[in-house]
Amino acid sequence: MDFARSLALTAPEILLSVSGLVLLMVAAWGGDKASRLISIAAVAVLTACAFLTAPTLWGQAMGAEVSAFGGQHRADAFAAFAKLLIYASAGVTLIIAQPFFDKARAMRAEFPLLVLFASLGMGMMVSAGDLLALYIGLELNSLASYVLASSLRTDERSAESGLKYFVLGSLASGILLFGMSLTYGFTGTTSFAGINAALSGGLPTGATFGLIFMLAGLAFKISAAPFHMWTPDVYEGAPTPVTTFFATASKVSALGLLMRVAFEAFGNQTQAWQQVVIFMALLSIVIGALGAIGQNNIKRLMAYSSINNVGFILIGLATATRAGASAMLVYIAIYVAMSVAGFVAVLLLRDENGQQVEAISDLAGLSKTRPWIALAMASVMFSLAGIPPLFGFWGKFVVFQAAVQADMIALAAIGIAASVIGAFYYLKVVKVMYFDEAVDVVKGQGEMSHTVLLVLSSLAISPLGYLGTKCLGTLADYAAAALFPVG
Amino acid sequence: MNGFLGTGFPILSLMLLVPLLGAVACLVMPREQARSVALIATLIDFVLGVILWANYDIGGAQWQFTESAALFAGFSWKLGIDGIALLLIALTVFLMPICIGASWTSIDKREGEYYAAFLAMETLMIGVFAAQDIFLFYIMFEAGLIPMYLIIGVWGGADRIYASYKFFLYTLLGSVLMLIAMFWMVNEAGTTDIPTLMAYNFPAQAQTWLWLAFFASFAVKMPMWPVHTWLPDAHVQAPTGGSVILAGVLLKMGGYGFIRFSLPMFPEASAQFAPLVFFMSMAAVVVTSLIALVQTDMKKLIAYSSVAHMAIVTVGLFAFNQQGLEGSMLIMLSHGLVAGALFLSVGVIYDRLHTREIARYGGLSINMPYYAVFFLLFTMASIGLPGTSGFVGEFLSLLGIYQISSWVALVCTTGIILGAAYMLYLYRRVAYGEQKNADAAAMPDLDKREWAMMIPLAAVVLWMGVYPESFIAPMRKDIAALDARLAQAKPKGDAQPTAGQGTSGKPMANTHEAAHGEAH
Amino acid sequence: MIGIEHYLVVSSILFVLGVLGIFLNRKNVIIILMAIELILLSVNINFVAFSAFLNDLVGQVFAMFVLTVAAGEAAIGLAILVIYFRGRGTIAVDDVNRMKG
Amino acid sequence: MSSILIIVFLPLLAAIIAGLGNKRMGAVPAKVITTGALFISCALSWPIFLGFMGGSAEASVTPVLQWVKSGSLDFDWALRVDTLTAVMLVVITSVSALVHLYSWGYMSEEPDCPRFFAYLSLFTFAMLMLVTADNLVQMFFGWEGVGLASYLLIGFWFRKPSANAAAMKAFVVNRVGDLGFMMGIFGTFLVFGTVSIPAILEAAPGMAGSTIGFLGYRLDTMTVLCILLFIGAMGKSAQLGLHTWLPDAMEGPTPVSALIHAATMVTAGVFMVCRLSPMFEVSPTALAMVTFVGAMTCIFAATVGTTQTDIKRVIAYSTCSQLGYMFFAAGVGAYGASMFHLFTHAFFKALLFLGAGSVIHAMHHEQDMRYYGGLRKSIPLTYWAMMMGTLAITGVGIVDVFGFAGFYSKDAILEAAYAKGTELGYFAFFMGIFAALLTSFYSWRLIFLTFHGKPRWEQSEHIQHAVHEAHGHDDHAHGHDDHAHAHHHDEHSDGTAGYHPHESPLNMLVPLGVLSVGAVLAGFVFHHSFISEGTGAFWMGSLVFDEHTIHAMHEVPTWVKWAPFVVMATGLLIAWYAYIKNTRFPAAFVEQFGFLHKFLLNKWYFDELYHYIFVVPAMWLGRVFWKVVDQGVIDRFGPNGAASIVALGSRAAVKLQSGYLYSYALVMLVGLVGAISWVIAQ
Amino acid sequence: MIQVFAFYLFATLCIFSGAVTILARNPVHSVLWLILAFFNAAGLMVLVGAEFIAMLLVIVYVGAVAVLFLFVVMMLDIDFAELRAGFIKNFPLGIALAVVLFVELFVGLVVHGAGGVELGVASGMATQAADMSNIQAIGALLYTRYLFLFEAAGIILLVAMIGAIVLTHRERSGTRGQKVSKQNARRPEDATINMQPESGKGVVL
Repeated sequence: MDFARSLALTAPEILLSVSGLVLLMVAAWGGDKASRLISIAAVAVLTACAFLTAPTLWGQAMGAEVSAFGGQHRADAFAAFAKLLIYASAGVTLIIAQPFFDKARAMRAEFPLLVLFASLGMGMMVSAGDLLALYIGLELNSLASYVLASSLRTDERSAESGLKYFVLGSLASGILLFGMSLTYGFTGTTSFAGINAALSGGLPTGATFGLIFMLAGLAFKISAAPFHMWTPDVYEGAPTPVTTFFATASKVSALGLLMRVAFEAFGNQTQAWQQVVIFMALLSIVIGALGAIGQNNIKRLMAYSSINNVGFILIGLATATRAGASAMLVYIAIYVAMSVAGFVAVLLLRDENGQQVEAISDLAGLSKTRPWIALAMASVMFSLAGIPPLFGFWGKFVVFQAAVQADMIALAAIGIAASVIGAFYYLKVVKVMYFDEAVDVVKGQGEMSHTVLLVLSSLAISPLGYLGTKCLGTLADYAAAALFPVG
Repeated sequence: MNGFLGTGFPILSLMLLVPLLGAVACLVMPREQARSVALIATLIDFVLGVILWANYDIGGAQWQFTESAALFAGFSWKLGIDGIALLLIALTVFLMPICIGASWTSIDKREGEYYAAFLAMETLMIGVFAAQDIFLFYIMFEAGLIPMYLIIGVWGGADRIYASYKFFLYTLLGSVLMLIAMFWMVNEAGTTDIPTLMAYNFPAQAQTWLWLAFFASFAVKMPMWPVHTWLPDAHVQAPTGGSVILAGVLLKMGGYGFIRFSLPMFPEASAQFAPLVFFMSMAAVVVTSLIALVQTDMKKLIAYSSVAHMAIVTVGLFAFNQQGLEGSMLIMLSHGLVAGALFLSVGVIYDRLHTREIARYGGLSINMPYYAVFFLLFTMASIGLPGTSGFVGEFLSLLGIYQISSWVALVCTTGIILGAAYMLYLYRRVAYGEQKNADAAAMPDLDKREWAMMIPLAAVVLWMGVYPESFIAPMRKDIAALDARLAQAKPKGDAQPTAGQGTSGKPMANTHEAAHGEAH
Repeated sequence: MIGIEHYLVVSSILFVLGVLGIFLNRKNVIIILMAIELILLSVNINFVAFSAFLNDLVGQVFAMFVLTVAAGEAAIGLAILVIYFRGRGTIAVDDVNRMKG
Repeated sequence: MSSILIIVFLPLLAAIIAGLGNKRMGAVPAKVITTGALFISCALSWPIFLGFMGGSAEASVTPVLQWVKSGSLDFDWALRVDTLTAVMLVVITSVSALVHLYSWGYMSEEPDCPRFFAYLSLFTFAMLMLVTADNLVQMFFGWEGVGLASYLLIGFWFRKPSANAAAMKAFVVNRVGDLGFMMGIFGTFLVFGTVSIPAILEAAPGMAGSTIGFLGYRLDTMTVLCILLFIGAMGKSAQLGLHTWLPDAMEGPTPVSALIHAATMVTAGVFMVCRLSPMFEVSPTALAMVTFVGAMTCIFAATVGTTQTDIKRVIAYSTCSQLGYMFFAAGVGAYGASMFHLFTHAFFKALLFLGAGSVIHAMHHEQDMRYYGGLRKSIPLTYWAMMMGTLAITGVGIVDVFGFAGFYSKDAILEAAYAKGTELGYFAFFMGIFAALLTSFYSWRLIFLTFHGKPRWEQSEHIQHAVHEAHGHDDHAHGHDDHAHAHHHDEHSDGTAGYHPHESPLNMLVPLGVLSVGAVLAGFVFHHSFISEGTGAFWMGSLVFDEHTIHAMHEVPTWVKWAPFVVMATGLLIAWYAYIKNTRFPAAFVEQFGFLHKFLLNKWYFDELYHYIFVVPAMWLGRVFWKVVDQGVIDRFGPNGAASIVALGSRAAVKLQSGYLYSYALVMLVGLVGAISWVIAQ
Repeated sequence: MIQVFAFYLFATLCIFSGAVTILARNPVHSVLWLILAFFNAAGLMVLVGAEFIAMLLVIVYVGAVAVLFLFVVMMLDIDFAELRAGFIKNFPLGIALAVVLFVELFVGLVVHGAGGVELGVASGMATQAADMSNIQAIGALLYTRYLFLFEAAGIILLVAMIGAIVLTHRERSGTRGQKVSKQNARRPEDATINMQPESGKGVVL
């Protein structure tokens, strides 16, 4: 084993860990007052990591060999694509968290560290080439996430969301682990490549069970129905920046992991998981849409929306083709932009007392009092609904195109028809903002940084986003190609 | 391409860009200036439209003013028009300034956003007609929902929310399936280029499903019975300008879809499903006409009449012959003008009295004689009086369908009776009779702005009725090409006359040339 | 002789017991945490058994990592429970439903 | 022959100017322009007609503008002039010009004069387009154009609900006919590949024996086409079944009735059948239908005419009846006779209407003959004009010596019917004879009730109103003082209510005079041209002129030739007896035959029948389709149904999200177990 | 033979104490039963030769985790009388599902194999050498092949630590925090004064 090479390949992870430890020292001595400094440093670290990662995506700058530590860690284009999204999301989280917690007088110096460590875990997840690495990365991410969810200690909802997330998350880990143990037992190996090789001849029942348990566990992480139940509660209860983190980085990493497992470990046995994935996809689309309709809390609505969108992403997975994988990545990237825009817009909404405005009914007439925020929000909603010319349409476009190319026309037709149900609740938000009489709840001023982020993300999901499709599509194709070594 | 436009001048892109820039300008301008900006933008586009038409080489290449720039993922910014698209674009740019005019004083809140929505709408409508890339078409087609949703929902009437939802979701559900079909087609044919796809022979089995998917979209958009129920609600609730553009152009997208996609791409399936279309159209003609007869709300009445008129379009399209196809196109153009004008007429008095209840009016000929004249003209055009635009299209369509089925022709022709009944009944209750209500009696006649909107409409309505050649000529070649494409699947008519045994004269063959010569 | 299937049965029973513990209990969150430990225990038995029968140490390494993580998980779980208790004064499962719908 | 362009388009121009100028322009210029235009047209038309009479003119087509070219369908705006057209041209322009002139006086109090004249000119234009049509579509244009003008003119007094209803009815009922016409055009194009009339007529004979599929049946081609076209003619010419609009159309101003609903528009159907006579000749079935419908209309309208009390309605039914004559004439192949009757009828029926208008004018808009009486002395000129008209319509004349206009044409028709020799021909003949009896009766009844006897004016509300107004306001704007002076004493024993009718002004009397001349002489002067042997040269193939028919007509038995005169005299006698001699007789008759009277008075209950068969169900169906189908079924199970299902699902999804950890875990377990079960089941 | 007996003993006890853990009313009892279950599981592991993991289980779980549980249970000061063990309303469904799950696992994993479960084939790279003890072999693996993950696991523990502290640590008002620097800076001389009071005089403070 070439340690030097392995270390080079894991440079972003090492940088993250080391700087995390260093910053921990700063936090220990500097106390909560140093939080701003630490946040800035953390963003800088994430940026550095992104720069370290990016070359991998840009045409295999690191050479053909991308496996570190005997295949446990893979620094390939796919991982790079996902990591860039993760780091970006984490950076956004840090930027929006500072003012949020400042206002709540609950900023802890450890918060940025937890985000860093969670990002580290996520990076390991999407780079995992081995069940062990998968598990370690997942747990690193999860443990940090549990803490982040309940980090607004004085808020009962935050604690409750942490508790729910923790209990159900642990159950899911248990299920996942049980599946991994069975997979290990019935294939004799924990490496994805080994599993794939072992299953090339056929799928023993035990391994099937392992596969199903693993799928179930991972479905929880991506909040696909019927393992989605935690999502609305956690999204609502967690502090909004943390929710943003969950909706973006967590989702990317979990989906990336799922893709790794499905394509790399069980790529020879697609028919074994395809139908389950299809079922989860359709159920997610429907449940997400139905659940969202009854909501009055914008964060809860975004939670259901994320369930709904995961359904569409899973359609890409169900195709089990390279085009499908590429489509998933494109969709994920767009979804990240949409989520960021949505949550940042939510963060900008504060009432007279500086409290967060979360009730949708309080947004009534927002287009009159805050036209630009309303416009951004409306763009997010139409984009999530997949209405052209907003960029969200493109995500659905590529996914359904992949489905049709894979000859899964019925799936595509049902899925797209169900998307109309989803449009219903996105329209509701627009309706409240544009059609209803103004209630004038939203008073407060937002942060400059938020405004900048909102503008950037809104531009990304606006029709201008299409300018980036070529680049995005090419990169996603590279990334997807990494999952399919042959052809 | 001739004229002073050099080859390659991207006039279509320019036509898309002008309203778009106008929309942005409207959003950032002070509200008082928004309407002027909108008017200027639409007028510029109108002028561009005129230039476009003037430079269109009738009988020249099928696709003119083509532009192409690869965008991404195998699909491209491809624009280009044939005669059919030209006419519909012309209709759009013609109606838009009028819509702005109709909104001039009646919109008194959030003008900037209103006009921005309208201008965005214009871009998208022109885009739909000019797109030569199937996905570009879809994007434009679908994106039109957003501004219209906002126009109905923000500036609409009392029940606007229900109406806007119904409009949005109904049409969305219709069109998403089309997207899946498009994917399949592109996958199968390996191109997104509409002209290429129009010549591609899809397997007959697949055509069935593809046709149905497209039909789901266009039938709703059209709208055909029984998926028409969104239209009355949308029309009634939309502001005048919205109704005009909805009736004038948006409904035409359905017909355009049939003529651009369903028919040339799936001729066999079209023939196979023609009976279904006929049934739905016949039902629409009779049912919605009867419904229109009992309406008490002016806009609802006109909305239902639109459904009946659009049904004639569909039968004409599925007549598989040149008369039917050209007739359908002419009805679409005419209906765009006439229904738009009728909604405008309703808007004129709505602005004065703020009610659409027919019973609240009466005797308007007394205090608004010029208004009554215009209203009468448009009513007659709607009825299809020869000499107005309404007649030519209706006549050709029905003549076309008669060659396929006398039953369908008979049932659809009853539309001329029922149409006369409900439109005249409307006119009688609004313009004739005693002045029952003092406030209605006190309404002033048309002002200058309203004159300026009515005159062009009236002029074109008459022009199209008297000299439709101006409108047929640009599309003749394209329709002929379509007809030739459809020849392979053309259903047999039910008439099949046998040759006569008489002594003199000629058999049923086209004796036209000779006869015509003699007549002169 | 004791075969792998015996271990599988034991671990399966423990797994099911753990799952049952999570949703049959309605009064005490701590029991739920213990049920999770039971699930992890069953997984560990699996890993170790497989490791032995495959004659491959990776399973045991895996079990070790599971143990490590389980310890961390327990710590964080209990910490969350503590702050939850501080806020609400109860750890009854029935009361953990401020957010729903 | 470019004068045709002026003839046709000058009225249009005048209409546009007068119409757009409207009130801004003032009444006098509008009148001058329109009337002037019509007189010019008229003056240009007569030379054309005389040219054809003299045999110097030839059929010609003047192209105007391309209209529609769609595939093999191609038709232009073009003006065709041949004998048939020429006949119509003089009828239309002459009557129209006279009616314009007449309206100067008749409509003098009308504030909306320009509009009226614009409509009249517009009508004339449309009618001219109809008769000069070179193709079926242009004919249809004219057809609909006159329909529009008729609609506008019937509804001219749009404040009156009855006028509006009548206008609408006219339009809609005509549209029923138009349905047939349009289908006919479609079929014609399908069969012949063209809509050009000459081309069709040339090819038509060759289609004998051909069959065509129609509504699922295989029928004789030409029968189908001709019957469809004839349905159009039935609508426009108010034939039985589609006649209901014509009596109601009397809501319009009287000059309108004279021009449109007597002289010109209603004869368009006859014109069409004659124009397309080569087509009809190919289908005996269609001709039989034409004959039958014509004969039935003839007798039907005549019976109803006997009971009507409204002076205009009587004439309207009379018109209807006379149109029946024309149709069965065409049906038996005597197109020339048909056209001749059309020609003469135009003069005497316009005369009768204008005369009636003069009466109404004098009687302050009272139209009920029961409130007339003894007007002979007050308005003698009108009386004599009406008398001429009545003599003409009843067909007074001595065979081979002299007769009023109707004498020649009606006798020719009856002879032709008899001469046809078929059962249907005899049927038509006897119906015609009986109708002639009734015609004579109701025409004389009209004269006697109106001009003879004692004034019965005091019961008339109109008269009372006039008298009252004259009392109340010395300077009232209502301008009847010129004609009727109300006397300032209230008690009148002479039944006049103190009202003094005055003769109409000169501009109304001149047209009456001119038309009287026409009514007296038209038959005598022109019958040689129209219906004598050898006049095929006159028609020059513009309609089917069968020399045999003419010959046979002249060979009919003498009693047939005398029969019309006899029945005319009989009718006169009965009328004289009932309304002069024994004025209680009608009441007694009504008492005796109450049912019959009621049946006739209610016009065979056609209106009621249609009301319950068409109008009521249409409204009911409309409501059902709207409330039950659209809202109750489509919306309920469609969008609203889907929405409620979604709402239901949403509630379920929200309920599932109970907030309890164990529920969440349970759902996850369900998912897990479900997935495993699925895999095992595979 | 003794092996079989031991297996069944450990397995039965393990399952039984696991069941009681989730059924016990008193959380303290639950913890104790859990500890018993762990001991038995450790026994099962010893049976297949994984001594190190077995020891680890006992040390880590019994020594740390279980004690932590006990600590929290007692710290939370819960009125145990109120914490009756009740069952949810979907109890039958839950039980049924659990039974189905077990049956499926049993059938799928054990019965399906029809007498012998066919495991996968290990690569042999991580086979325990004959001359090496279990603990040695694991250690060799951990510090070579799994070094990266081993370090990462360390970070997990760090995160757990940070998390627990972040969440539960609070500055109590009215208490004085520990100041490490001050403590370190303090010299013995500063803290204590060597006084030699005269007898009977008492100490002057």
